[in-house]
Amino acid sequence: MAGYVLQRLLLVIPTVFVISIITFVIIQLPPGDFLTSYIATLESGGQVVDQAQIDALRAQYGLGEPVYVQYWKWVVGVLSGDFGHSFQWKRPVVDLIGERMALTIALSVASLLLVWAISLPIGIYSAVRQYSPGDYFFTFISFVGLGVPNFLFALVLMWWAYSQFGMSVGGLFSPQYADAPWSLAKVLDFLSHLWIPAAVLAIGGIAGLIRIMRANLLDELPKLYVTTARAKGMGETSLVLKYPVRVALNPFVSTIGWTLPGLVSGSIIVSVVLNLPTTGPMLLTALQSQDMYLAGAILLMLSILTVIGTLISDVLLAWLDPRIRFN
Amino acid sequence: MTTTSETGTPEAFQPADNGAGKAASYAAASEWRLMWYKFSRHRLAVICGIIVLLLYVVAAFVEFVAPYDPEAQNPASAYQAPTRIHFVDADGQFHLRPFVYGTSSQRNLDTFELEFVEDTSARHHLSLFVQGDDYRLWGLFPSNLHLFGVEDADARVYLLGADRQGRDLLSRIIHGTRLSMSIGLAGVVMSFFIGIVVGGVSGYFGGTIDIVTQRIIEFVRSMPTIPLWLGLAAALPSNWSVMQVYFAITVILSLIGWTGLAQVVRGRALALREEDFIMAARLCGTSRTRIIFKHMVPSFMSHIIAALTLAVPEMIIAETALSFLGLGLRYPAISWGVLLQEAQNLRSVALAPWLLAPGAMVVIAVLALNFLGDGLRDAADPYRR
Amino acid sequence: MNKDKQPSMSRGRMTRRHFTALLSGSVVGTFGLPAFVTKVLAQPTSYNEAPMLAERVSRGELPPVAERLPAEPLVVQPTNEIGVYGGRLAGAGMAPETTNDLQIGQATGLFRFSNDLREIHPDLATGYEFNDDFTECVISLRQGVKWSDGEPFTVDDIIFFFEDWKYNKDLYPATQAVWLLGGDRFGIVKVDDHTIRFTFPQPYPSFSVIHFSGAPTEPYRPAHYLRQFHPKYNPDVEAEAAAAGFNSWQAYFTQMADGDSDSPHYGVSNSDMPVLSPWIPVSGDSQRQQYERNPYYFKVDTEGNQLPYVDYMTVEYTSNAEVMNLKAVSGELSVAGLDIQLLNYPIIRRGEEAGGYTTKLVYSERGSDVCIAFNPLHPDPVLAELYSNVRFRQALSLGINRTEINELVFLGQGTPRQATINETASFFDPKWASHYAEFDLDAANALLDEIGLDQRNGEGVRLRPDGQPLIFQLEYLPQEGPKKEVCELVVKHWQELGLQVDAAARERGYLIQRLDAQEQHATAWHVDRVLERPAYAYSLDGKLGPGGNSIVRYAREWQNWFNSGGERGVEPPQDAKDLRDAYIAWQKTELGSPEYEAAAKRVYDLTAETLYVIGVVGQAPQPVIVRNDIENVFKRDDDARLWWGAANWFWHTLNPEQWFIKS
Amino acid sequence: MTDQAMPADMLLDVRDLRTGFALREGYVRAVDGASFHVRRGETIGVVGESGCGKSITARTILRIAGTSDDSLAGKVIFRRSSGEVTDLLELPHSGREIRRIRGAEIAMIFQEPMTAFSPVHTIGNQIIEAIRLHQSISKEEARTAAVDMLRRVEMSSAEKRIDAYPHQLSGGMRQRAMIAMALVCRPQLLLADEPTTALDVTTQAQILGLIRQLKDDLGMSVMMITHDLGVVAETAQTVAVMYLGKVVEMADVKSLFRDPKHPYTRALLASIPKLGRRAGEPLHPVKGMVPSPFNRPIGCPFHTRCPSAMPGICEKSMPGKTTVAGGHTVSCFLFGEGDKAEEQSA
Repeated sequence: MAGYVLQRLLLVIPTVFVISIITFVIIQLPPGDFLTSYIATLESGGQVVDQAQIDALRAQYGLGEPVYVQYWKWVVGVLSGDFGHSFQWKRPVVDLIGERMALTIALSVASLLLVWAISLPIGIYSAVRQYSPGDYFFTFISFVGLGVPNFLFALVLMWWAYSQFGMSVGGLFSPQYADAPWSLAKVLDFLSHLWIPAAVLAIGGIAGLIRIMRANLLDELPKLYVTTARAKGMGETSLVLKYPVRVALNPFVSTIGWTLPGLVSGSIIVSVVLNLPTTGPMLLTALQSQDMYLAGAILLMLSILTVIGTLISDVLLAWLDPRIRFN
Repeated sequence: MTTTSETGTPEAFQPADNGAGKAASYAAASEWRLMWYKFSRHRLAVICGIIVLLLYVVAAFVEFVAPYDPEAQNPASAYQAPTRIHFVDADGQFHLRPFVYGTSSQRNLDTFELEFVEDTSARHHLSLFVQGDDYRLWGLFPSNLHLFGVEDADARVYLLGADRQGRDLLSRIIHGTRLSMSIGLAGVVMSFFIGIVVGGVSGYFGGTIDIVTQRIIEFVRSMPTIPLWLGLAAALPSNWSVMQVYFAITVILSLIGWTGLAQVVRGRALALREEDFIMAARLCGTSRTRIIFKHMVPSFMSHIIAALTLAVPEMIIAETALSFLGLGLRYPAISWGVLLQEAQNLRSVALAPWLLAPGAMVVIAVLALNFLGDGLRDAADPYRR
Repeated sequence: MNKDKQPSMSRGRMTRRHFTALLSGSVVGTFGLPAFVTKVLAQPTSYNEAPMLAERVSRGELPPVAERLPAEPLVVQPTNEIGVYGGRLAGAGMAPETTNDLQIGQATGLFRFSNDLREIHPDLATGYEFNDDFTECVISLRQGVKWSDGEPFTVDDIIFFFEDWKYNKDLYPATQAVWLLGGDRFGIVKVDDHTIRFTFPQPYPSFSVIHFSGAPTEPYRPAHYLRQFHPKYNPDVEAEAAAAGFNSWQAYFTQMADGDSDSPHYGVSNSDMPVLSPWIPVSGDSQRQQYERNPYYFKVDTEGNQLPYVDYMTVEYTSNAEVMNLKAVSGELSVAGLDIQLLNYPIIRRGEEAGGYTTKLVYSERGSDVCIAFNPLHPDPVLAELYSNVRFRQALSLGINRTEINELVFLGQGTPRQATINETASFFDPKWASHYAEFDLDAANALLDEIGLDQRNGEGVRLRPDGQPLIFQLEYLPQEGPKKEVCELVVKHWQELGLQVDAAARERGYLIQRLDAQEQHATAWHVDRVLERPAYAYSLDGKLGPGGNSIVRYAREWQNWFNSGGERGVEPPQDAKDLRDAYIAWQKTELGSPEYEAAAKRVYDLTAETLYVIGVVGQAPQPVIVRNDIENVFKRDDDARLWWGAANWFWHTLNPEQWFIKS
Repeated sequence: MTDQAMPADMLLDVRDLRTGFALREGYVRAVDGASFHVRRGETIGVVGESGCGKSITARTILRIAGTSDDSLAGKVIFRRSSGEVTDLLELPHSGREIRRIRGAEIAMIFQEPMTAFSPVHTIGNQIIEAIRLHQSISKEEARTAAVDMLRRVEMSSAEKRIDAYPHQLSGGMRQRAMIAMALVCRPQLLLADEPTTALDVTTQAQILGLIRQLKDDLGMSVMMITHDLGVVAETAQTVAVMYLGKVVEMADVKSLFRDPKHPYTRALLASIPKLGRRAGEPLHPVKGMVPSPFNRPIGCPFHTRCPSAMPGICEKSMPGKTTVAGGHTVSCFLFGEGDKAEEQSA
């Protein structure tokens, strides 16, 4: 087991390295750089920026150098903990990400828990009672959940919450709590705001996971070990939960690796619509304005999350499944 | 046979071969007939298959099916609510043929909204095959015949209401069907090709090749998609038309999207290569390519077909998301994603909720395709009924 | 201090070139009546301060209010009533680098324009004086004004701004046009701590420092603070910049000077830099910017209460406009105007009661909320010739159904008009607005037939003289107003004329690239800064000037030709040269003089004749939401329709320092 | 309950058991009137080709066949250890009552011990669970009992192996563990569903020996389901031959092998390759294929393959059970139309 984990850990390093290169290349893909879009902003506002000025700025920001030099500087900085300055926000990248990270994780975890709490029991129900009215109902609902574009759902939900309950819109706090220190009231306020984004983020995931769980379990239910357990005299519920669900969880677990970063990056659109203080909208604007150090840092972080997520799910899988563990 | 005969499920009685009668035709049927046989018993899937077929028929004849030109604007009917279909007129008289009243609009000087009043003096009956806006079917055949509408050119019927320019939403949704139901297919096909080849090779050969492929898949999967879209979209030649760009993006999507299928295929192939008939083929000295394409691919065809129908709705959803990011289709193209993007604002949600109707179309298409896919998978899976 | 040297508008030394209330229309000619002299309010004898400051004074953290204020603080007449201290203003913006309602309120200026933009008032400066031939301008500063850290505000801060920043070759290899006159820098002489003299190589009555006053361009920076980041004063700055993680001292300096886009007080890049504005940026993150009252703010109300009334401000950044609008409608924002969309007016109006706010419609102040310019230098010579043909442009202007666009996009509330000066200008002539602005398909078709586009292909598309179908794109930036909505309709109208034209939304950087490469067909943007005063000071480089500006910079190569004296670029046609000459002539006249009016009329006659920029609908109203507990924003029972005037670069006209929150 | 009179030495009496599955393709009669009985301490061999319904019969006894209650007919009368006699078919299939019987009084082992164990739990976990389902003892006690049982099935280093996962054991070991799990509650009846089919010949013999020995030690009855007549000969005292869901012949093992009556039984016996068979001498497989379960023949189910089929008789109706000798019954028109006294109700 330890050897296995170690082996997987060692693989992380080259993976992250390659990802960092690709990340940097992706950011550099669009023509131009931050200054191009920055100057475009100035010019569309009516300021005239001379080419000489642009060249000078480019040199000042170190944007004129070849990509590999920029990459090298960036990597060296990152390794020493310096993620650089955001051009757009004019602040250190570490601070920017830091102030949004906690809420991003809170939101991701909340929606992840919501997804699991809802999709697991429904998936099990749907499989055990295959082709029952309940199964059809949940299948229908989950396909609807898959089909509704979540950005639209977010806007409708926001409008509904405002027009029906007069809820303050967008964000994760009411204005009066936004800067208040943490208190019980603030926590409650936070929770009252959390449900909309969590629900919107969860809905697509729930649908998907119900389908996965149902299919996995349907594969397991006819297996002989289920019959064995039944022949031992086990009750149906505890039997299903102990054996086939447990085995069906394995492929489920392997999705964790992509669920974690998926919730962070997949929530970009929803976060933009709902004005959530997460890294998603920041990444989007950073990419659009080619704020490369910020975008690079967030992307790198996402990639590392993915790699870690995959690692976690591999380890979990090994822990859950002795067949993997002992081979 | 013996392996499955003990599982306590109906498979125990699946015949390998048998005598005469109906069962004989059942057993002797070709794989495709067999699939169709099983599929036709899945009633929901059949209904959904018909819906999908209908969607494609509509997509083929949008100009005829849509009552109006999807771009015909009308300042007097901006944000007009769906027209009420009447059977009973203002005098309380019943008419067998449904009809609508003309509407006139006036601007509310306080809120600047248009307010609509029904003019009950004249009835306009709905009829089939009416003459209306000119169009060219498939850009070739000029016509002005529309499936339905009102005869009187002055009265307009907005079954799903009108949008911000007073355009008929129903006509726009119908026109959107063509793009939404078709444009993603190329990308899907491509990602399938990659997925099958890579997954098949990985699963068939196993060993080092498999490990390397697995790492690659893991790596591709860990690429964040939205930045990739943004980056690649910005890097596309800028003189490309909206459609070209979108097509390119779907191809890019497919370059990321093949991993899921590859893993399914790999798993199947890994299992299959241990199976007797593959062993037998190998022992007979059949070439590897032939084994993969002649023996292994058909045996996971079911998954492929099902995954295909399931991937199309994914493309539809991806298209709406791309439209939101400004990377998908854009004006003047009409797709459900474009229509939803237009509805993505407070005015639509608060004042003209009927503009969210394209969302319902997405849901219907996704549902129909998914159930169809489920049905096909069940039908094509020799181990499941 | 050399008090005798100081120019002033009083004490009988008044000349017509003194700082005067140059009312652009009605009061033209009544020189010698300085607006602020008539408006000078009795100086209060004692001063009050906000409780939160009094507390700090009592703790010994601050000097008493009288010591913090100048000897003669600026007295502000509250819009409606004397306010009470305290509270917090809540606002929202899209991002730190874009303007928002509250941040505009933060702007300061040497001078300040009246709310109707007709008068000029003293602010940080107490007066200015030109010499007789307008080659010199002396500006005198208010004495005793202090930066928010308590340091005095002096002429050094202006000199630092110019000499060490804007005129510094390392920071600005190419000086911004606004700080140049005909390519030459201003001469700057420090007369004393509170008097500065600018000299010009040629007459400059429309001197940018005066006429941009109150604009986001504030010609001063806290020298005492910023010197530590400048190599002239701190030889170690290069090393310090590197240590702070910057690539160069220039980047470091720009960051510390709070941005290089001339719009200060974001507080985003450096909230430590002292300011002169009513509120100090105290803390900010990527979600919101916080402000706190400036204890050294130099204005008081008529009763001697130091302003501002409101203690704190918060600007929250929202990721999209819908959230911003919904926030406003739900009553979360104290004031909201800039990002509120007219199309949402029905929702806004309906939500007033529930949201506890009142809506006021103000002018967008745009001469045309969407305007269109064709590229006369298109690489395709056939198209270039077509786009250069004024009759083509006239035909296309006639082909636009402006009434329909007004109904569908502006809820019938805008004015269908050509792109020209705002109708409030003293010299306004209605014919400029109606010139080829009617919808006349027959006339448009006739004109197109006339200029050789009379052949059509099987699909009814007109053929160019070389037999190709006439295909082009109308390119726009889907930002700042209903560009998408208007362009989609305009191309439909043009399609009726037999032109195969599409509307194409472009990404900002890409569109600018195309404009720089002079590759665009036709672009759409808006015409702003067309109120009289900004037009006078600015519009040679504005959207209606020869060659255009911003997204409607239709002929960059002409501008290169003009700017290089004919060395680079493409020689413009005679009408463009005439237009430029007309602008230059206008800017050399003195505001309000008879020559001024004639020159201005010449400019706009030419603008209409050349029709380089086609207007669609202008002067559309802009909803402004004011929460019912915010007082003194608009004058009661007053139908003035001006808000911040962001469209004119005339900010801070509503004196937010005297807004207060009713308990 | 109802009339369940049963001789005292009778443990299980299956009377005219019928069950089936409703599939989309039609109704499958998996078991179509099977009757046999199991005496105490006896091993009954149930023989038949794949798909003849022998496995389903066993599972229906335990009510874990997954068929619907509607399809059930007949009786499965079982004498519980308390002496009470119960018709198992009348118990709710997931009720408490039948669950008390499963594992504790009737246990079952399967052909493939690999898939019959959950791959993600240790065998100890699964055996201990079996104990604790029926006996309220602590985990430690249960573990001791499990180790004991593993020793009894001759599992070497049982204390260690108890924490092994199924995939860590060899096939024989797994089947031993399976048997241990089945017998750990000392059931009266063991349903062994082809317990040795998946094993190599040596292991097969060991396992059969083990079952035989444990049967004697524990005094239980065994229902040995197999398609292998050799296994039957080795272990059973009584044999029931099934064809298409029916018991076509039942007899004690000696008379069956010596004097098989039913043509199907004869065909089966003839198909066994005999030691000393001369090279080139053909094997005699049963002719034809098992008919489709959707389309079973009318009349005697075997008539389509029967060498002695009598036209006009066999395809017309179903032969009844005829007693040809003491304890030897056969259902074939060659031997009569059936005992009139038989309680046949179909």
